Amino acid sequence: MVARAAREIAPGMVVNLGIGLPTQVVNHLASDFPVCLHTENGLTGIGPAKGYDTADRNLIDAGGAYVSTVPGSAFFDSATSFAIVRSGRLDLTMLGAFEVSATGDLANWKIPGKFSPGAGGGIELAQKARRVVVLTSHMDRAGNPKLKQACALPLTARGCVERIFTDMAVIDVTPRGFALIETAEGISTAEVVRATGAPLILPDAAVPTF
Amino acid sequence: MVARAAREIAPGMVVNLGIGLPTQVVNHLASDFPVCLHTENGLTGIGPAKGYDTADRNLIDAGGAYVSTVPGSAFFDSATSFAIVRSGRLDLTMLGAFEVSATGDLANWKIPGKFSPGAGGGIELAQKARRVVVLTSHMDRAGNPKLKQACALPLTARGCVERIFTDMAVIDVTPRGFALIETAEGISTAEVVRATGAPLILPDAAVPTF
Amino acid sequence: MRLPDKTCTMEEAIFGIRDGDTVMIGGFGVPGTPMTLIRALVDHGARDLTLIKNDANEPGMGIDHLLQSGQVARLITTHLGLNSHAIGLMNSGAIQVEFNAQGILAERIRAGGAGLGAVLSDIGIGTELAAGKQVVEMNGSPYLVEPALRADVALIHADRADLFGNLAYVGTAQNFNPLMAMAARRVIVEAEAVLPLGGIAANDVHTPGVFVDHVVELETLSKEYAVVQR
Amino acid sequence: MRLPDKTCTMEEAIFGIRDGDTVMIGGFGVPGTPMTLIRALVDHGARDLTLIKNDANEPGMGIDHLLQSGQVARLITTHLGLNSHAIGLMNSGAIQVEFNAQGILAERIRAGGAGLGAVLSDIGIGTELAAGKQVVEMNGSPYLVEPALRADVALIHADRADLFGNLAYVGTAQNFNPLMAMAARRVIVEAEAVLPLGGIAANDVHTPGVFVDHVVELETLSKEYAVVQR
Repeated sequence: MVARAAREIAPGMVVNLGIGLPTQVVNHLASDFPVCLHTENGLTGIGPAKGYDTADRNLIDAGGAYVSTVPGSAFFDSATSFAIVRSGRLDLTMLGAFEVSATGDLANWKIPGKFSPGAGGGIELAQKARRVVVLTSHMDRAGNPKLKQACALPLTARGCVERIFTDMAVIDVTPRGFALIETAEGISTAEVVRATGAPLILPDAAVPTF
Repeated sequence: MVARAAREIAPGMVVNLGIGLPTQVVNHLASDFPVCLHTENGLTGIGPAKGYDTADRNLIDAGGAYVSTVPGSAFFDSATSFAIVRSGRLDLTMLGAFEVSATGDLANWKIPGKFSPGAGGGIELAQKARRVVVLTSHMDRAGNPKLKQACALPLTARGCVERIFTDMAVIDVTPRGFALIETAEGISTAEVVRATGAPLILPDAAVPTF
Repeated sequence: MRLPDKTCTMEEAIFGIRDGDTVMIGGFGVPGTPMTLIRALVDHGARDLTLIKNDANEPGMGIDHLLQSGQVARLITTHLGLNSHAIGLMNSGAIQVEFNAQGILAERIRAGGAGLGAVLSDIGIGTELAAGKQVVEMNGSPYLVEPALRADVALIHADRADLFGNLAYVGTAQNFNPLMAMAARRVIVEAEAVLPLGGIAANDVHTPGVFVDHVVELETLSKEYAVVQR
Repeated sequence: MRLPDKTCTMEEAIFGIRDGDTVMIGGFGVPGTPMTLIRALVDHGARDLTLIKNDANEPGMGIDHLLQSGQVARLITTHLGLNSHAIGLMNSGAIQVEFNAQGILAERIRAGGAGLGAVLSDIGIGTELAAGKQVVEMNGSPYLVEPALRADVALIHADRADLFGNLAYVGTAQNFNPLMAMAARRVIVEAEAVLPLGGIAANDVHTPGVFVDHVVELETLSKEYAVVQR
């Protein structure tokens, strides 16, 4: 699914990869692929990750991982970093999710009473990137669907998610609700339907696999 | 009067000298005097003026005059430049005036129907510098007082002026109105009173001269 | 991953500016004014433009060419003191002029570039500059709403650019350029030198290339960039 | 004219912080966190502090020392994810925590540094982050009023400072430092190197020295500044 999500990145895009699964997308981009990776702690032009032995103490991404630069990287302060996000210069962001609703609402920052470390830069990424896609397991650890008619958890942003990549499927958020685009190799359409907490629009033709 | 005004600058101050007479104040500061001169087009640490033959095409002050830098100068954009002004980091500004009122109102940017080129950075300098002093001729070209009970012209800022240096006198704006502090060599108190368009509080003792 | 190349010809850069566009133009006096892009916009001929620029340069120089050619309907600015021609057009009603306090113009542009709706400021309260502006009370004090400004196009002058559009400025040529470079849908840069990727150290970049769409290298610097003898 | 010298000892710099002060502290994770100034504030002992900082570092590191010593009453921040100790203090009510969207915290601090009253933003509209915030209508759309933040003291980490307090940062250690360096009544800088006047080229200054009050040179970099192995 991470490899499939990487194909979502078109040449020339400015992209922010959220903490967790999305960070791994970078491993599936060719070394000469034309793209600008942004991290909200103040860097455009993220290069490959660094091990502790070669890390620069002053060079991390927003998740705290040690990274490197590429020729043409730029450093800037936190106000400029979010000016990039809010003014629409971010073509794509890939985020994790607790829940996604059939109208594209995203909940990924707070589970009341359990988990409330603060939203960091997630609100602005979700609300302002030109395209928001989600990378997530299709179901939570208890086996409940993460894709639901409506989110029960506090929202990160309303109506922001356009596409969801899971271990089972690629699903779009359309004006008529969730639409199945692709299934993972070995997963049937029926299995995806059962694992999804809202109606799923199925294609007329056969469903491609990834 | 310019030399007298220069004594208003205390060691360590950050100072903006407005276009016109105030610009000349710099000629009365010793070369080792500790001060930081600010110009709103994006420079702290103005050095001596430059002739056309040695000028740097990219180095002007807000009045368009060619200037130089000193060791420790810094360049910045217009937003940062006025952040310095509005956040109270400017200890002193010296401005020109069309009119000053007995309550410290300043009019120096517009004469309706005659002169309205825009206020540039003058509004923010007048409203936000920690101390605003005015350098001006005591009377206008028609022989009318520039110091008046109330300004007739559109205001630059209300109640901002603390001290006025003219060719005739040094006058403070006090809660009770204009107060004579010093007279120019050879100018009598009576002459200053006649040339001032509002009551003038006179000192009990003899008036010092400059 | 490598960063995309944004260099192009002057014609490609300026193509697509339309009648009625709002155009931000950097510069405070001569320093930072994109003299060559302005000439290209005159040649291009787009009309009914709204210009956003600190000042109107001087007669026969910089944006005065756009005023002379009749391409400008409206000017949002801070000071026209050095351009008597611009003041004449304003007084005759040939162009509409909106004056802003200089630092407020800077903040409105920056707010546009930062994706904000407006800034609240007390600058000009109690003067005629406050006339007609929306007022908001906050903690019992009044503030003026100063709406964000965005443009269709920004014309930027930089000392150096790299292929990705990272920019560095020199001296007082910075002024409004870094702000306008954030605040337009399409950002066009003329640079005195265009360097390979990495030619501007990551710590020395003034404007990150993500904000920039087109980079044009200046082959020569016209007389208009030189020291002005008055 | 020469620019004044603002270098001083750690004791002189930190002296005068008072109980109840609001203190901005730079840094995002380790980079840019003024570890030595934080230790000095622990030694100083001022209590009932309101801290403004992007994150709470990690247990046993950075501002966690101020949380451990009980000097903090309130924390204005964006994310505590790496500090379970801070989350525990929040959940037990021992400290009061105000969460901001990260870029909005940056803009509120910058607005304080720019002498503005607030910024208007649509970030968080329709979510619980909008709860309790003043709303302003502009051109028919609602915006949240995000009030400017200022502090009594800002603690800043720079790579280099000159004697006047001009600052340069490196890498992702910039983050909130340039913003906080504008937004406090008293700005205290720890620098890895203090250079003579002119030691930072005028075009390469990130924070102009006019914003800075005290500059302290770090004699050694403690282990806390190093690469963190998790």
